[in-house]
Amino acid sequence: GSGGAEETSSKEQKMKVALLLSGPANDQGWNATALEGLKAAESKYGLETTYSENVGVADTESAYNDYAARGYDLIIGHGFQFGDPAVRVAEKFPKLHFMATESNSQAENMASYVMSCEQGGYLMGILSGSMSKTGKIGVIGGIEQPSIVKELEAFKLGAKKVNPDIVVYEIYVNSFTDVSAGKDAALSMIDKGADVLYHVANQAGTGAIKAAEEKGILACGNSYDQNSIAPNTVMCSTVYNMPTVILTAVDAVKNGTFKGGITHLGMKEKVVDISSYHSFESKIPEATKKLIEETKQQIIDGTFTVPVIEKSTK
Amino acid sequence: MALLSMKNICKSFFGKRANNRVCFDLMPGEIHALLGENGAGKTTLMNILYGIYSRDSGVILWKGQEVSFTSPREAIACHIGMVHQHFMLVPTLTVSQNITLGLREKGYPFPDRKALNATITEVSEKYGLEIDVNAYISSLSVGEQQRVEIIKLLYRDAELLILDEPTAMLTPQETEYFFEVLRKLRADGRSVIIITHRIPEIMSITDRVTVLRDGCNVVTEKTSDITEQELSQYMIGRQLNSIQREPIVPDAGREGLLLEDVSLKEKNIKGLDSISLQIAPGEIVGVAGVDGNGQKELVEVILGIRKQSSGKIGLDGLDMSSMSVLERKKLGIGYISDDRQQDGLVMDMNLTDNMLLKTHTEQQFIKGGLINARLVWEDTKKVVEEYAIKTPDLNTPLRNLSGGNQQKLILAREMAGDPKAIVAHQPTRGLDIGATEFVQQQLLQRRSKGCCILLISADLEEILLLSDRIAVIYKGRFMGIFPNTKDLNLSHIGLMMAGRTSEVREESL
Amino acid sequence: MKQSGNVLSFLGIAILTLGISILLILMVGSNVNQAFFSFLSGIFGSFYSVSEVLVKAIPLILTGLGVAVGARSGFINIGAEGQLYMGAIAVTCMAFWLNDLPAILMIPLVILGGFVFGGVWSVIPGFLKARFGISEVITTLMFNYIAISIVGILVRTILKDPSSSLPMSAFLPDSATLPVFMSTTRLHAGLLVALISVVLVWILVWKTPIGYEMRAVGLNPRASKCSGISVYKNIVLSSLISGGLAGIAGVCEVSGLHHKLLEGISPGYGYIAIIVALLGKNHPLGVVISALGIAALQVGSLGMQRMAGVPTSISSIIMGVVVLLILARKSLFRRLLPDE
Amino acid sequence: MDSGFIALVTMYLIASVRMATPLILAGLGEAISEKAGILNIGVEAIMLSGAFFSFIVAFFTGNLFLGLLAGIMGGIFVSMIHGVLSIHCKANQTIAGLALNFMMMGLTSFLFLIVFGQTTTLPSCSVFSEVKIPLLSSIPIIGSALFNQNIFVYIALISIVLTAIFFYKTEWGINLHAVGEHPQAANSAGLNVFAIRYFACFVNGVLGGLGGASITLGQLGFFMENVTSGRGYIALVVVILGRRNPVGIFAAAMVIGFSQALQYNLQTLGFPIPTQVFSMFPYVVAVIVLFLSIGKSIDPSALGIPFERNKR
Ligand SMILES: Nc1ncnc2c1ncn2[C@@H]1O[C@H](COP(=O)(O)OP(=O)(O)OP(=O)(O)O)[C@@H](O)[C@H]1O
Ligand SMILES: Nc1ncnc2c1ncn2[C@@H]1O[C@H](COP(=O)(O)OP(=O)(O)OP(=O)(O)O)[C@@H](O)[C@H]1O
Ligand SMILES: [Mg+2]
Ligand SMILES: [Mg+2]
Repeated sequence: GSGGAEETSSKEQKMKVALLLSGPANDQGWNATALEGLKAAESKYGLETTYSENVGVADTESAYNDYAARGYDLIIGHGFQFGDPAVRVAEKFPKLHFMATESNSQAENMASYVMSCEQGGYLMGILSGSMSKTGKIGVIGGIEQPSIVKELEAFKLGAKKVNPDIVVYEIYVNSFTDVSAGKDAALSMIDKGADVLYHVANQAGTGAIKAAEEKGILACGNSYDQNSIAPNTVMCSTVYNMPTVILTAVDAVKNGTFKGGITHLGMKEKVVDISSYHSFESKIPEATKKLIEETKQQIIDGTFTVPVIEKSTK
Repeated sequence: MALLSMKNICKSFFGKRANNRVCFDLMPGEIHALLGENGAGKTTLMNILYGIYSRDSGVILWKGQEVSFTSPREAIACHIGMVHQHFMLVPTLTVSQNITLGLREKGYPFPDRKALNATITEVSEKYGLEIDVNAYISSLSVGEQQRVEIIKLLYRDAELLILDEPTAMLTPQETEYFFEVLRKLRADGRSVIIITHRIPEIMSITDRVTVLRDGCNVVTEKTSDITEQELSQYMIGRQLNSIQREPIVPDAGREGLLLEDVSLKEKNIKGLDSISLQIAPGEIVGVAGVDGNGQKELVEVILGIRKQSSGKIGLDGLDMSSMSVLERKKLGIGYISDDRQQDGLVMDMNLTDNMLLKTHTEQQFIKGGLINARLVWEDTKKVVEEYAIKTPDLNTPLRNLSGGNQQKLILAREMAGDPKAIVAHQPTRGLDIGATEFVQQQLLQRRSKGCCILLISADLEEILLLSDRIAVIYKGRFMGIFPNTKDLNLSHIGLMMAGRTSEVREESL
Repeated sequence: MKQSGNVLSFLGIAILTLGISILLILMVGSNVNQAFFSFLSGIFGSFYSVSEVLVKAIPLILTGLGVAVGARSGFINIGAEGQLYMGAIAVTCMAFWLNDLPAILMIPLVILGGFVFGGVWSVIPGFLKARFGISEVITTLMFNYIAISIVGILVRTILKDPSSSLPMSAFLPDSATLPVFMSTTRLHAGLLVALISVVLVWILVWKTPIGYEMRAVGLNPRASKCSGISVYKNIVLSSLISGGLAGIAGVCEVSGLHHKLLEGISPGYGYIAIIVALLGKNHPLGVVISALGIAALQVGSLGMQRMAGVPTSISSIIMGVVVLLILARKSLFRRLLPDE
Repeated sequence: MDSGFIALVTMYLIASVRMATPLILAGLGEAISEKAGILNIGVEAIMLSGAFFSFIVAFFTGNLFLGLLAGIMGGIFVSMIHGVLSIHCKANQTIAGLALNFMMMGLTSFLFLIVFGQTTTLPSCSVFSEVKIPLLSSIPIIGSALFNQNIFVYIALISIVLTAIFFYKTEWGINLHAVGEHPQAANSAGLNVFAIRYFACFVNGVLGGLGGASITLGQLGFFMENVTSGRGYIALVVVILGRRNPVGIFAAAMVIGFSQALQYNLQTLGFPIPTQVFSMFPYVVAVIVLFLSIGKSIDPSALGIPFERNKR
């Protein structure tokens, strides 16, 4: 790398943060929330930020390398596949800080921040399970990988908790972007009688919500408050508070406490949360709302831990 | 006044002059021959007239009006029609669909096929051109396809018919018949431009003749005022040598090419029916017959391109029945196909690469697993000189060579290395008299070197000229095989070609 | 005159492309100067960036070469993407299976394995085309989707790193990784593999009887058949080589870059390969040049995104536009060019 | 038959028709183009363009029909670029199509970004609702699958019939065939090869644009980057599977649609195997169908070959 010399001088000036996204930045989901987080951190701390979207597996390492060479203090890859390349580049730039979300890689100056998405999924499971009249609900996954699987599994557990006999259909559409596939998958569940849907599939999930809206059934959103997509359909959404994740990392860098390793961030850290119920406030039974509130509190207290199941139990 | 006059037409392809200030006049109601060597620019001139090629300069007057067709559509609108050297028919459409292609007949765009067919039949019957209107073009013989082309013009009420080498593929009978049609057309007041290489035909049917050479016109003359010798003099700038077939004693030591009871059945259609034939070394056996009677099947079975259903094929005592094409060729069989563009050449490859089609399997051209490009180049250069192939250079794609020169290259390739047998299918089709003479002499030369030659031709003259024995093929069967003697009864051969045997059998055998 | 006309016409294309790029950059509201500076420095800015162009060119050369070989015999290979993944599977399987082999044996073996896997993935469509006349365009395309699914299945099952829950294989043993030329870059010995392949393919196609046969079959199968060349054999052979080369590209990506198998290692190299091959006129040397050009364009626009915030969709647009302009060159600049 | 079974079949049919519609529309267009000798690999680009422009216009005007029209225009825009390149410039058609795919992929996401910026709120519009056709929709099983659908399904069905008539009953169909089979002969017979090929490209644009619009205005009500996700390529497959025959294309699209529907349903049964096993199902089906229907589907002889006047 040619930029090794610059590394030190930049610290006194603005701190520089770069974000790498695996898909399009305006995907109304996973990537969009990360970008929002970056923007939030920028305005809060007056950072100098930049991002790259659609960074493919093949280009990840060079993207890290390029930002590192240009002296970015913190380089964040948003997704598990950013882990390995980050470790490799981190070795070459020991004074900079690297991070990947949902990964399990780590090094001296490379940290993985894992969001406890399963906590949100569990609550959505409770909500969906109690709102179902048919006793059948469905969940659409993007690609079958741990960060997605754990949320789907938690969703199933949550639903089973309120209704042990509930049938939960699950489909992985093997894409986060194929909206039509998401919709078609959702429709096939609706055809089978599912009356509440949840998704962990980014854009493809948006297709699922549209299907629910069209067929007049209920749905839960994911990533951010998706009520705006279909106000009469989306009861509640799991919200990933990416700004908090990024701010946590930026804080650590600023305070010099940034450490390599794997950090889990969940409801306690306000990284995972659920949205308000919007117009469904009155339609959801009080008991359900109460159960959800209590469970959330237990999770925050640490008195209840949502099991993390990373291998699908179909 | 001239019906058509073309003045100072010039046309170049890639900087090469194909037409150089050519002038051409046509009177109403005349049959006018356009004559010239291969590559003289005849087809180019006619394509310019018909709006297929754009000219570089020159003037065309049609009925006194200056015209400039940018597409055949406009030529057709002026009642000019053209039958191309390579037919312009869509093989996957029916006769009727081809004939009305591009027209806006009654009911367009929903054609009333029945009514159209009736009109077509009417036209075709008027000139005695029989055809099955519902047949697919791909199922027709060449002669029939030509009939379709002519009906197509007549259906469009062409006043001028341009015919590019129409007789090249016809049998004598078909040709005679075809000339009758032309005479009827003339009587009808229509004019015909006919491109041909056969001087006797010109003498018998045309009113006037124009000769082109190297893209320039040499002469235009009344046919009655000119002799055959003068014509060939104008055309190739020298007299033709007459072809002499010396009697040779066949080499009895070798068995030659042997076919024993060979039959071919494909998709339940009998292509060949118990063909037996032995060609001795130094012998030419000519196969006469109307195109499409199993000739193609016969050559392809001998070469191994198709597999016979039963029977044996051997060369000099070796049974090749189950050998591949390559193995047979390596035994020493040369093959001259009737369809040089499809079967014989790779049109988009240059001369050297086309020579390689055969030589790439020969050890002498391979060095250490690689093709010895130098040697191939030298070999090709030698061939080009020896056979006087007209080409700008050895890197020219074959597509840009005239038909005659393409054929010469095939000949050179297939005759290299003293083949033991040669299968020549229509070897002089479309060639000018000079080239035809050349090919025929080459065949005779091979004969004298002890090569067994199977010559298949629709041109009976050619068969009579070259063959030691003549076989007549009809519907995949040999109707008879006779020695080619002076007292041969030609009309009997003609009858056998039409499938009538009983009357002839006993007399001539 | 001829020469200058050609040069001028390419200059014209460059200017047009530049114009369109400026327009696009202005539309997103970025600074044009900065964007171009970052594009160029994305390519030439540092040793590392130049090496990145080469890194990207490796799979493009190999897959492009594969497509070109197929095209020579008339085998339209849309399936380089899938064949690349099959090569990637091969190297991963073999590396774990032959674990203890020294690198000197391992590397040639995995390359061979990648060739075979990629080749098989393409020889099936080749066989179906030669034997039954089934369009290879559709089978190779379908095989892409299937191969990608197979990778997905494998990284979740038998090839999954048991110590991790992520859908990825474990790291390959060191003996199966290609050496890196310079430790500061990612440029690996795959470049040598690619260049050697180029030379071998050039010799094969243009200098040997086999290559000659393949070309003849591609241009006129009927005439080839009549002169004793087996159309069947040549289509099958060229489809094998075609897919094999793409398979080697997969090997290079895994053992040169990622050192493990995971999904998404190819951002569509197999599709871009078709453009590479056709722009390179299916000639090995042409393939190298067009692969370098396209690699530079991509690396440059990645740089542009990172430094000037111009979305990478611009590179996709520009790649398309450049290709379209080159296709239209002879018509656009008819005045400048000599008649052919 | 037991009613549960009928309901199941009906359900599958409805799902299949829904998934087949964009493929049918784009496939018919491509078939017409290929019949005339123009091989357009850029169906994906045509559809993407149709999807994008139909959405943008529907979003800003609130009028779905204007959106539909814009989708058609978008499709025509792309296919005519391809047409000019392959007909006028005599360029390599495969590469032109591929280049268009790359270009439109970039352009649509670029324009989408320009228009809506970086947002987390999804811009969306309404979709064409289902229209029940009186009588026909009450036919058992196929009634609700074919005749209780949105406008795109009807357009697709009508297009099948019209294309079949066009191909097999009109002189135009013959002209189209001649131009793709033997353009020199067609030219010599007085047909305007260029005009007919442009016409074919035009129709390809119209139908492909409709196919794209059917995704945004018929199914989703919004646009996203790469919303077609390779359906254009599948449409190419459908054309070959269906042998460029309108009814064949319908059947092929239904087979793909059906196997798609089936894979989702199999997934919900919850077999413990990676989901990729299911998602590759439609592609495996395509290959198998192709293999079972061996017998050479013959391409038009002049497919992909530019027509040149001064060439012999
Ligand atoms: N489309 C073309 N492209 C390049 N060269 C051509 C083309 N058409 C004709 N030529 C060249 O122009 C010259 C005249 O060709 P033309 O076909 O007119 O000859 P011809 O007199 O009809 O010969 P033949 O008796 O063999 O038919 C030849 O040298 C030929 O190679
Ligand atoms: N068989 C066909 N297939 C496809 N398109 C066709 C076919 N025939 C005609 N067209 C197109 O349909 C359009 C209208 O056809 P029409 O036959 O009226 O042509 P036109 O442009 O009026 O020609 P002209 O007036 O020169 O005869 C034309 O633009 C033509 O390109
Ligand atoms: Mg001629
Ligand atoms: Mg008109």
